[in-house]
Amino acid sequence: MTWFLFILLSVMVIGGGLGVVTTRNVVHACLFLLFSLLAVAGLYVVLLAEFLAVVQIFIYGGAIIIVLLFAIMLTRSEEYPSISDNSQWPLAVVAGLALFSLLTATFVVNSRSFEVMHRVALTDLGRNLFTDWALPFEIASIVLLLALIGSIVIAKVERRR
Amino acid sequence: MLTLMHFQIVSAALFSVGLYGVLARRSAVLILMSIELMLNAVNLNLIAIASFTDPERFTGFIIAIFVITVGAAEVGLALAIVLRMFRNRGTVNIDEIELMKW
Amino acid sequence: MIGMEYAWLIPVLSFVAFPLILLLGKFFPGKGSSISIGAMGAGFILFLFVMADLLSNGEDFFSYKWFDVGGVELTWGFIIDPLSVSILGLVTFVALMVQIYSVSYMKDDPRFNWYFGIQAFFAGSMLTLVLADNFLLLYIAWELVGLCSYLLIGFWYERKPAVEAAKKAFITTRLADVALLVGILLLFKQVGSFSMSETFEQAELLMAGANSALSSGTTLIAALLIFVGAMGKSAQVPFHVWLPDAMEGPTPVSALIHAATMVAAGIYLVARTFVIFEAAPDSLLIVAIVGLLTTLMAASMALVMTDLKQILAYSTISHLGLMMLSLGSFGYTAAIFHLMTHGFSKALLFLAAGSVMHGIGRTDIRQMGGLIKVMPLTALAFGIGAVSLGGIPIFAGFWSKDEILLSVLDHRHPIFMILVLVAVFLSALYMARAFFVAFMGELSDENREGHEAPALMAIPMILLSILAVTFGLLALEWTDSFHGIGSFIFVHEGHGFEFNLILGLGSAILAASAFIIAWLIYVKGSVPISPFKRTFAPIISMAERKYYLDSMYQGFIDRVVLVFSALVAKFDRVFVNDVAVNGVAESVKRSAFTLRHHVTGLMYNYAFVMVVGAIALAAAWWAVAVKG
Amino acid sequence: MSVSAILMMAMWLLSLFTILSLVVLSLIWIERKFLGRLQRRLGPTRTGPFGLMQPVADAVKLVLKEDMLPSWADKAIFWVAPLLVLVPSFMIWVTIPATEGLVVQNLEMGLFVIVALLILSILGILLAGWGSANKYGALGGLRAAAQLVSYEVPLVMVVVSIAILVQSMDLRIIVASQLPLATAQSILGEANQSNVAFNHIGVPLVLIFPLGLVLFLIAGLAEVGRIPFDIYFAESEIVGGPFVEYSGAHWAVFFLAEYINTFVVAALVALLFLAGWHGPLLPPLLWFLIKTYSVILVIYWIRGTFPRLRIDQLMAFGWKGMIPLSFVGVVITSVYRFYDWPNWSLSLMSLTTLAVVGYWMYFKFTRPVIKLARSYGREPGRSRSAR
Repeated sequence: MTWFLFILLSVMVIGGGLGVVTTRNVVHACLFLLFSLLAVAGLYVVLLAEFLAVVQIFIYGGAIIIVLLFAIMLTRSEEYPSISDNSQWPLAVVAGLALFSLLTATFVVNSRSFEVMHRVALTDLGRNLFTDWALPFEIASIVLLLALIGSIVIAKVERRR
Repeated sequence: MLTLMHFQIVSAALFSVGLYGVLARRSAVLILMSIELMLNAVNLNLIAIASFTDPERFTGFIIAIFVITVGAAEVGLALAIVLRMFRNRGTVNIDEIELMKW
Repeated sequence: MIGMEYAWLIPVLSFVAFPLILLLGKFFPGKGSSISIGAMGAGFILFLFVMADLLSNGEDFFSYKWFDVGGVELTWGFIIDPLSVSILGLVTFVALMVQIYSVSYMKDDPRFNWYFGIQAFFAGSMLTLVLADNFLLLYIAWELVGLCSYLLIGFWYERKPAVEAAKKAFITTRLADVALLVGILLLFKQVGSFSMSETFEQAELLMAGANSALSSGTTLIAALLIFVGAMGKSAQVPFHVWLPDAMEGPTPVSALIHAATMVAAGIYLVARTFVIFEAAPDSLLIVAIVGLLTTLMAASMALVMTDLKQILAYSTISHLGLMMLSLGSFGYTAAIFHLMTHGFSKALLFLAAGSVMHGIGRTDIRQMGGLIKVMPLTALAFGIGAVSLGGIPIFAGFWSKDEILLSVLDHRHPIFMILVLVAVFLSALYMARAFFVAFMGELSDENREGHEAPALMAIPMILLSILAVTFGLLALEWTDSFHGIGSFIFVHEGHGFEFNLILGLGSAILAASAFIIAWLIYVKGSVPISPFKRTFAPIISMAERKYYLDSMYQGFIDRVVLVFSALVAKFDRVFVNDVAVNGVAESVKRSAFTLRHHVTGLMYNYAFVMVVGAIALAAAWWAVAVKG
Repeated sequence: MSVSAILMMAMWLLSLFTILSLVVLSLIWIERKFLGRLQRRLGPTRTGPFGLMQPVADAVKLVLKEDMLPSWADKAIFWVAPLLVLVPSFMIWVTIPATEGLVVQNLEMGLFVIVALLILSILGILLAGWGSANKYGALGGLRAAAQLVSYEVPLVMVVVSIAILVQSMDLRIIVASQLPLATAQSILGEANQSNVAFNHIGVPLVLIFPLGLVLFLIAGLAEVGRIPFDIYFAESEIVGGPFVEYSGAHWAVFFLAEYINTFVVAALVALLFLAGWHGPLLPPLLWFLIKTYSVILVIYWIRGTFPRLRIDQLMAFGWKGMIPLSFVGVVITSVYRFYDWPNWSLSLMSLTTLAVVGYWMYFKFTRPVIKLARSYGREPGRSRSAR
């Protein structure tokens, strides 16, 4: 059953990713991305990390994809349907394949027989996050705040007088 | 039997796909999406490792949370830049933006 | 009771006044001059306390650690002994007088603030120099004095001559300063410390023939180098050329430079390091010869100059030469005494000259005459100064000059004596000439408009006049407890005033005869001057052309320095600039133009290269770590 | 998981879908009737007794209508969008308990999942607007994205406040914590499998945290796009917005999803603030329905009385009013929890906040209107008598 789920979700993940990088339509790419990321959330469930899965849906589905779509709509131009790859794409294929083979080889050669998955209790995770990781957590919040302010500053339209 | 290696291979594949996207796409928005794919590949890897090896400590999960956080911040900021780019130059194709050329 | 441990405040007050005047001067009464005068006045009062303390408790020095470097402890500190205290008094008093005088003299100047700021800074530097207890601090103050004199001489920098004079003064004294620095470093190398007291200890050991860190050869060289430095500041031949030109500065500045600060520094330096000179007695002979030469040359030049301030300037040089001669003849006390009497008299003369210029607006004595009628006070002041410097008895200059003559007679060859007497005669003669031509005789029409100096200018003159009259009397033993200046300032042992009747009488007669001759020539006109002029025509013309020294320097600069500079400049332009700097730039530019094509400006190209690098690194690592 | 389990799950889902469809039909009927009454009309009367068959007739009409596809539309997106809206709002019900046992799959972080899924439906609206290749559609999509992203924040912050208050995100625990202690323990003793510690409150949350209720209701209305927050498909401005090109069954799907979402909000208000299915005498399910439908009636009441906001007002209200207030809510609940203050202190704090902000908002929002009215020479409220 988990095997079946794993294979299905992996295919979804990779398929969605390939869709993102091959489709000519940006909005379709966005949809593929959503598809892929939701499948990743499914993989998290398989990995017994339900909280991360919900966070994944929440952040990616509820925020990032929307913002992406928003940006796409605001930067709509006639070229979008015809957008394709740049002149470097064969090299990019080679690089991607090289990286994939390298990583796969590494993982296969170095594989250890970890077979048991552990579930992490949500409360433990939360307690850990707010005690041992409190400082990084605060820093992350500052990063978010700065990103928010920075985005506003960058995207703001100056009022001409 | 499902082992860590399988998840790692999926994550490697997703990462490579994202890498291809970053290197091959023209639109800045698409490149951002590809970057998101790469981030997710990393997250998948992190969570897989944490889930398989680390029952006591939560380093993998927590770093994954931070990756998501930073990813969200990055998207917000990057899209603001894309908007500004579009407003200033009328395009989001990065091969038409070559101010640093020569 | 304020004692000598507060002596450091005297210069510091002036240093503090400097920024205060520049920044906040306009908020104070007198547009900042009050700060400077206040600092100086406080300094003078402090000096009185220090003097009292010195008289009751004896000399002392205070040293504080500054910082360590390379195992050497650098200190700053001050020394309170009769020498430093006497000069302290001279400087504080004259500077105070000059500053009070300047309030009125400079009152319309647009850079009034700046003037007083530099005045304060100048005085502070000089006071630091006087109080310094180690050579490093002394050298710093020495350079600051040079800098301030540069700024003050070039105060009216809109005028080209002033700028030229300032540059000349600075460069000339800088040349000599290098020698001073080398001398100091030589001593430092052997003694291992900048401290004066330690250095002098070694020098005394050397003198006593004991085991000393100093070798006699080094001591001689060091003494000579220090003397060269002193020659620069004290305008000894051949470094004297800057001093007459320095007249381009405001007249009170000249008074300050000539009487108390700049030129006194050289004499003070030689006096301060007198032990070193004593340890190498040959150097003292050279000091004496240079002093004598300077005295004679300057006196002869002073005799032919027509500009009032120029006459005074050469007079200063001449008297400085006299002091050097005195030092060179072991007349330590005499030299310092003369420095002080001359300081008061010369300050007085300059202030009077300034008053003349203020009153009638000219400086050439040929255009003056009969000024006693329009400005009697100034004339009186100038007369007192002239008589004092000329060496008429009971006036200050006479006593100190007599001391000098005595030491020369005691320690040097008779030829020195004869030449000194000639110089004494000449100095009385030119002072008389200046006084009689300027103030006696017919009052020309254009000078009738002249007016007496205002009160602020008159008061310093009056005070200085009193000193010029009475200061010499300090030389005498008045009571049982006061044995004259000779028992106060001395090198090895104090001695009272020795009055050689023949010598004193002779010099007094010489001086008086000079005045009478001058009176006869310039006032009565009964003695014609032209046959005399004809007889000594070559010498006079030489003197008028300043013994061609300026021209020689100019020629040297034109033919050698400038030619060499041109060569260096050409080298710089052709080799350094075109080949080295521009060549490198050009080659970089060329290569950049050919290599720039890899910079596509396209983000994905860069990303691709980055990724290739990362993959290559990972593969390399893998190959090594996993396979190997 | 065995085949029978999967079949069981499928059964559940099917029955859930059926129930939800029925609920939506009832909602439509209630809306029509209630709105009619509010507007001094009768509402539907012809179809069936009291017009009860009216929603059925509407549904039949929608399904039978021609389903049109604009020629410029992005076909894939056009078809996918309704599903993207419907599936999350349907999936929410998987984890909402109607009574203690009446739930498809209770989750430890049920509340979090519900919020995540609720927010996901924005995507469908956005894509629908984009995919129909229509100016109004795109405009509506953009408006929807802006609005929903903005109001997502206060919604989530209220959820966070509740999580802080109750120390759990399990909906059953949240409901149980609002009961008297003995009842809660007896219920959770059998139902709480993980023995999670939670904070016992003992009274319905609305009593101690009314601020949360207000914020949640407003943000929920905005999330589901009910009046007065329906600017993204405002018919009189952008003729239906994202749904302008939809017709027939596809439009019906959106319609369905919207009503399901409204029901979700109402149910959540009932569960989070009104002690869920608990009440005296009547069976739990009935209590749940009574409470939920009461909230629904409040929503309709708001719909019937409030005018639609302008987009700038909406955004200003969201960012300047709702978000700071929701943070205030988080702060006061945190303080309450941290210092273990008594319950009444929190209610006092939230009521004070509400009163102050409410008065300020009333003043701020009505002043321009009053000014405008004065410029026409009449005061609002006296206008009729003045005429």
